[in-house]
Amino acid sequence: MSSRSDPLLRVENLKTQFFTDAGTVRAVDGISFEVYEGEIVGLVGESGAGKSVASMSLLRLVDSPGQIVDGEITYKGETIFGLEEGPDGDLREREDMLTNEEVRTRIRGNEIAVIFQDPMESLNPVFTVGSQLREFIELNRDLSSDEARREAVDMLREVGIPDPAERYEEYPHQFSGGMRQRVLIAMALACEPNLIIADEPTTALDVTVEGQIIDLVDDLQAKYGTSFIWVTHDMGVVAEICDRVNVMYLGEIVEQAPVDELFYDTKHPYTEALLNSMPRPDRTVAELDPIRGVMPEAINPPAGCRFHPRCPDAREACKRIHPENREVARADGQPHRAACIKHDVFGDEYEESVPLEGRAQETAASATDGGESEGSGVESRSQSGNGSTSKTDWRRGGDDRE
Amino acid sequence: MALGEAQTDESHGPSEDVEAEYGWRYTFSKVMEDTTARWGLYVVALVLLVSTYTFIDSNLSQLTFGAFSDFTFAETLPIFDHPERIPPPGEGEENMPPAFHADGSLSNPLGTDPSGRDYFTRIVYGAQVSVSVGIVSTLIGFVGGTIIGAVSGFYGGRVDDALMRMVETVYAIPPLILIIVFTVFVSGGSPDITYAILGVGITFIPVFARIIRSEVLSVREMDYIEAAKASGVKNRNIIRRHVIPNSFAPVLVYATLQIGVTILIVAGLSFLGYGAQPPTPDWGQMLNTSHGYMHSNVWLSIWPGLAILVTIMGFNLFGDGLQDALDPRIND
Amino acid sequence: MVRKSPYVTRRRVLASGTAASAVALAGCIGGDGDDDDGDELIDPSDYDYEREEPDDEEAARQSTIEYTQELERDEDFDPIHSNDAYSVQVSNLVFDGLYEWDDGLGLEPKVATDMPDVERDGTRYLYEINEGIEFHNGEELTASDVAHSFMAFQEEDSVNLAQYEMVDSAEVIDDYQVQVDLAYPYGPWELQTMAISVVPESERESESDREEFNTNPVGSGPFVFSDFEFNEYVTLERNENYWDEPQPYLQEITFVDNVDAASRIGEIRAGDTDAIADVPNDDWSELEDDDGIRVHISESPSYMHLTFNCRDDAPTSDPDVRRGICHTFSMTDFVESRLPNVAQPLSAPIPPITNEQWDFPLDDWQEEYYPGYDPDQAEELLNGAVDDDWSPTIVAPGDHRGDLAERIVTRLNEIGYDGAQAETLDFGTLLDRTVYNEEPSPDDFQAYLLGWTGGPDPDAYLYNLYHESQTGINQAHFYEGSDSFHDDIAEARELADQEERYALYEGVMVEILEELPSLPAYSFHNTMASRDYVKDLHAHPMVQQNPRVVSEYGNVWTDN
Amino acid sequence: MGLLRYTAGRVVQAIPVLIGITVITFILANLAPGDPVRLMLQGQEVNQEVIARIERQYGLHRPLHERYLTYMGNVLQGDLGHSIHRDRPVTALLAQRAGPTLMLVLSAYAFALATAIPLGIIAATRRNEPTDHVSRIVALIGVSTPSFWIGIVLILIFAIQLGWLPSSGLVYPWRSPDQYGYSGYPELAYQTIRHLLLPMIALGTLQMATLMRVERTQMIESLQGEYVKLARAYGVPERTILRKHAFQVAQLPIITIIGLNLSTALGGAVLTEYVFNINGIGRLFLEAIQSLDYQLIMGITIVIGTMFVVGVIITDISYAYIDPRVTYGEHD
Repeated sequence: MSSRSDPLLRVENLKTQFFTDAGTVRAVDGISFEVYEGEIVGLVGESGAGKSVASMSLLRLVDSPGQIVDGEITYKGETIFGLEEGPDGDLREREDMLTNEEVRTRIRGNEIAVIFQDPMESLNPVFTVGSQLREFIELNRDLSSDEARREAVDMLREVGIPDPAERYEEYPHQFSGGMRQRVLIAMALACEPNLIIADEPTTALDVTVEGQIIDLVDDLQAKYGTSFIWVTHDMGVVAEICDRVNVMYLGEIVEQAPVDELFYDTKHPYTEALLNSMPRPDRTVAELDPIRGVMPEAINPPAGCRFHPRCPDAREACKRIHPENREVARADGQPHRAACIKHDVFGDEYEESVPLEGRAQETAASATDGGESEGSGVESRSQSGNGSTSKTDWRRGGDDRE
Repeated sequence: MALGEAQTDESHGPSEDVEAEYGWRYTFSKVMEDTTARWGLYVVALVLLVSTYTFIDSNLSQLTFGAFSDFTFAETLPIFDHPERIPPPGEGEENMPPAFHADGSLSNPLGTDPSGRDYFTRIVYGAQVSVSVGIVSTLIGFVGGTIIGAVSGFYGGRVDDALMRMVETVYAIPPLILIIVFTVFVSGGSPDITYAILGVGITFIPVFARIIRSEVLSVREMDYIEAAKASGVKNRNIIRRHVIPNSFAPVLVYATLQIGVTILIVAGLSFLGYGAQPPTPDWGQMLNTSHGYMHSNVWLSIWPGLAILVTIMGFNLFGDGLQDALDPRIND
Repeated sequence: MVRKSPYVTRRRVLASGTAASAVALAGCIGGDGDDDDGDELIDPSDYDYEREEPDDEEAARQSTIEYTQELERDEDFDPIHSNDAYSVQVSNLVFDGLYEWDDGLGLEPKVATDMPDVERDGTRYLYEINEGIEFHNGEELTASDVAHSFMAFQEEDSVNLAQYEMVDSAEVIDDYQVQVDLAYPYGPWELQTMAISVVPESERESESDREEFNTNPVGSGPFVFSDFEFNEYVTLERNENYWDEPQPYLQEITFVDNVDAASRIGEIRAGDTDAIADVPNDDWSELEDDDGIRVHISESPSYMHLTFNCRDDAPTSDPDVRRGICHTFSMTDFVESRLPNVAQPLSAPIPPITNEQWDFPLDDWQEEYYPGYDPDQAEELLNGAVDDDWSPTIVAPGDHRGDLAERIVTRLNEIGYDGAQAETLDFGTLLDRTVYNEEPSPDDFQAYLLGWTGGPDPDAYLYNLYHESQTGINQAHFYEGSDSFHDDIAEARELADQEERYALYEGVMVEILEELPSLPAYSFHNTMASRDYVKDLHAHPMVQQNPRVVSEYGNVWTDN
Repeated sequence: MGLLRYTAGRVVQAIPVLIGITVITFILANLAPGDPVRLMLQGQEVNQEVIARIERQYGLHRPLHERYLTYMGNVLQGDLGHSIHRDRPVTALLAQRAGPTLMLVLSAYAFALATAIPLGIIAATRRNEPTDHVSRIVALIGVSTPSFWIGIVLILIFAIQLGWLPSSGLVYPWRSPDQYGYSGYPELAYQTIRHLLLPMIALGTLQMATLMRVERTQMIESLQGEYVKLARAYGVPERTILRKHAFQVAQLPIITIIGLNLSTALGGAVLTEYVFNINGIGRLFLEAIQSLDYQLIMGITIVIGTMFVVGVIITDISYAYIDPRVTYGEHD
């Protein structure tokens, strides 16, 4: 990894809210993270956790009635978003904040590009694939139409599309899903950005294609050195591709760690639950342990720790204390942060309060370990230990089963 | 699970009913939340109320008490005159302007028509024709379309092809033209509102058939239908018990909007003289009559048009609201 | 009142005149005081304009006008075959008549030099014609053209044949004399029938000639057929070599049509056209008050009637029932309240303008026979004569006649006959249901309201509408009448002597008023409106004579 | 080539519909009451011989299906029969009346598109702002008002009260100015527009309102599309997104609607031509109905049905031309 000195992107206390008739939805509620040059940062969580809104906030592309209400986004020293206190105490946009026009021309596409989740819908059905690619290249790289076209064809070849010159003239519906995703990747790379936000880019694809795409991104990332923010709900993908991971729950980042730490030394019960709930070839359906309940609506989050109603480790104190993300460990000089009061840095309230009714047994019952996992896309999978004290090598897999 | 449910299913399961009921109530409350839809509902309710009142007044009360010379409800309410009776010689005044006009009088708030009849009464009674036309002919289209659409969508193949070709054919002739031809020829050259209702209803069968069919096509693929088929339930029963009820909601919305369209078309029909016949108070027919007084008494042309506008707007607002409530994708 | 449907089937002028809304003249029966809220009948003679002569004749000769007719033309301009008033309005300017109407319903010689010599007890007429008349093709109009014009109806099996079937032969005596022999004396001959348009024989020799002639007619009249677009417009240009005086001022006249009265009124008010025909009652005062517009009106020989189904199976075969119905409502009140500007009530089966040539005691008849508004009398007459649940249907076209039917029905309802109903029908359907109905049942109709436009001879009304031979052709009352009723009508038709005819007609008409196979309703006036710069325009009683742009009595020009 | 084959395919598909139209009209027309021969001979004394001759001439004595086949044979040779009432070939009458109707319908569409698309886009981009509300209300009134009443009100205001525009008739630009007595082509053009304005608005309002509603919905949907998000994320200016990315996709349903709405437009033309006294096919139809001129009625119905089918084919083809997905038969 590159030096830790200057992150490419720094997000601090970002809050994005949606103002609806039913009330304010705190889709992103004060998240902070950094992206350094050349790394792939994962943003993980169930759907509805606010991952996509968070990533779109980075480009200031939040649709009405959504609005970024607080926080600071700094990219290469430029303020994409930032507020300051005005003379009468109101928050107002900072003067050095980029204008809409500047964000559009200077950031979107040419500095930060996006790969969306749904390759079927992301391309405009009525224009040829080539013309869409060329339009974005022209716009973001200041090339002439001819040059942009050449570049587009090259890029199509680069992402592994056969006969790129011919396919350049074809329409999206003539491409398969995987091919379209390649086009989207070509689009992102062709604009030569320093950061690519990949918003669940493989979710809509079938598993074999998913593997190919991940390999492709891996290769290309190595080649171009572009940084990535990889938004996903799939821990398997995270394990495979990410350098560092942010786990989001209900608008907050609950755990933040280098990828190995996250899997080997899971610090937050939610992360653990996520890992447990993943189907794996080495486990039977009966052993699969879905996270209990559903994620509450962000419009009315539970008091205290937002995860406590679903948390197997929850205690009385969890209902009261809303923990922020604190550093709970350090690995290779990188912080491992988690927002759970069972860690010592949060004091001893957790230890002193009683477990919530019916949780203890369940916790014990769910303490199963996974076996060795195999296969390409799902090679690196994890299991959970039981409770906070269990630390299992996720690569070795469980040893106490069968 | 689906299989088991379908096998035991003679009357569809209780859970389904509860859900449907919940659905209706939920839909209704959603409609009431939407200001414009609520106003639409008020207008529809008012028009329905007025039509019911006038219907009772002009039909039932006559049955009971005899017409004209005897009791009618209208006479108990001093604001109403008789909608059809022309004042006898020496009484009443023809072509009176509305009350706000200098020559107007409060006893005839909207003035009088060329025969000296109270225009307000006629406008109010006109609701009855429009509404019954709208509802009855939509019902004909709805029922006919449901049968054809369900059969067509459920059986598919040749039956579907043949029915849909027929539907397309009827579709190809503009409704107004088809209805006029139908009305005039079937009535033997003396068209009246009954034929118009029938004509409109039949003409709209294809429209409904189309919608029902596409709903059925999507419902048909559902598991419980497959299951019912597999367990040997008769096709007719499947259509009746499963396909139709499950295709119902979108068609209901459509029907509400269709009532507006129907009123519009029948107004055009009456305006041309092929719908309601004088002296029946019908808005379209009144516009026909008032057309000859465009220069001498503009008001006669204004009121019926406004009445039609408000009524149809009511149905449209309500229908839109219903649609939004059932499919909130576009308009939240 | 406005028509129910947009188009009244075009009016047949000759064979089956039906007169819808626009027809002719002056002199009126005043209101009888049923109500006094100011509905007063207007007197068309109040609208007779003085002659207007241009100061600058040269300028006047530059005039052109557009005239908007009230119904579509059939576009048959051959007078032999033309059968609709609106084509005839055009062809009347293209052709000269052997005789033509004066400003009323009197005939004056035109192509003929004088009134004919009558021989052989009114079955031989000798006509002498003017010399030097030229058709628009340059050929001279001679006696053989006149003979041809008389005979063509039979030779070509014209739809107008019925009018001329009594013509036995027409022989050329010399270039300027014709002798016409009739098979029998024919009463209306001198009053009406001999007013034929003279057509050039040379232009109408073959079937294809005549087809061409029908839409590109060649006459000798003051105007030459110039431009024509089917169902759109006809333009006539002044005949610069017209043989007779006065020479027209108008250089060009274009006929268009607009069947929608409201829109026609809109056009004249906006100045989109120069003159229109047929002003609806309620727009009359509006136009009269408009400074830029002049209204024109003339009494006309139109005759609206309420006719009963007198077949034995119909309750209306009972004269008491018929009279009872007639007493339920007030015809005068209807005319005064709904049509005071454009019609007058009638008291006999001929319109007053026809009576000008005859002088029947119409006022006395009104007094003596005409059933006025008397609900008590009506109830008395109907009570017992019909069942309580009697439900007669009165059918009518959807215009003012439909309104009248509605009104009669309301009155019947009021005296307890709830089942009575009015039905308004399209013209074609109405005729099918009534006149052409060979076996009309009481359910089809018990009374119908129709109209007829005749001329100066009562025969036009009495024979066509009341004689039994016309059942299924022009009428459907199936009234049997007294022993001599039908014979008298037929006899009067074949008499040349007006006094003898008068006696017969008097009996017939009194019987009609006493027995009421039909109730004379009202007579429509002919109305027009023009922009005020259109000068010297006068409405004529005969609808097909309008607009009379050049005659002894008027010569239209524009002052602008 | 794909598009050509597609076109051919659409035309072939239309054939059963066209045949269906002739069958329907033929059957309806032969329900005609009364005797066409007697109607034709209105008021003339004729004997049975003449009637028989005319029946033979028009083939009225033969059984229905034979007559239909003969009729179809003639139709295929471009002979739509003879108007009994007007004594002219039906084709000649239609040819003469088609011009004004086409002019009216096309101009109404032009008006509708020219207003509906910008308004729809504005409403979509200013969603839930006052502009949006106003244009939605306008659209709602537009779909709730009878076109003939709009015509009447326009005449009352602009022709009668203000006297700005003529209340009836059209001026045909294909005629020479001399025929109208105009000074030259500029005046002809001016008068053409002046006459066309009110009927165009009367007929076009409903189209405008429907199109606007569709345009708004489609634009909203299109603007929520992933491809718009993508374009935004790549810094495409909002204006380009609106005009190009979102607009192009949103137009596809509009094209379909235009085709299908042709049916309402042609029906509306009947009313508009009546109100504005325009000598088009619509009025010809009313006249034909009035006189029960059944060959003419059949001819008109077939021609209007064909117009609609052709219109739909044209829009389908334009759709295929604009939407690449259709040409290759992968339309989902």
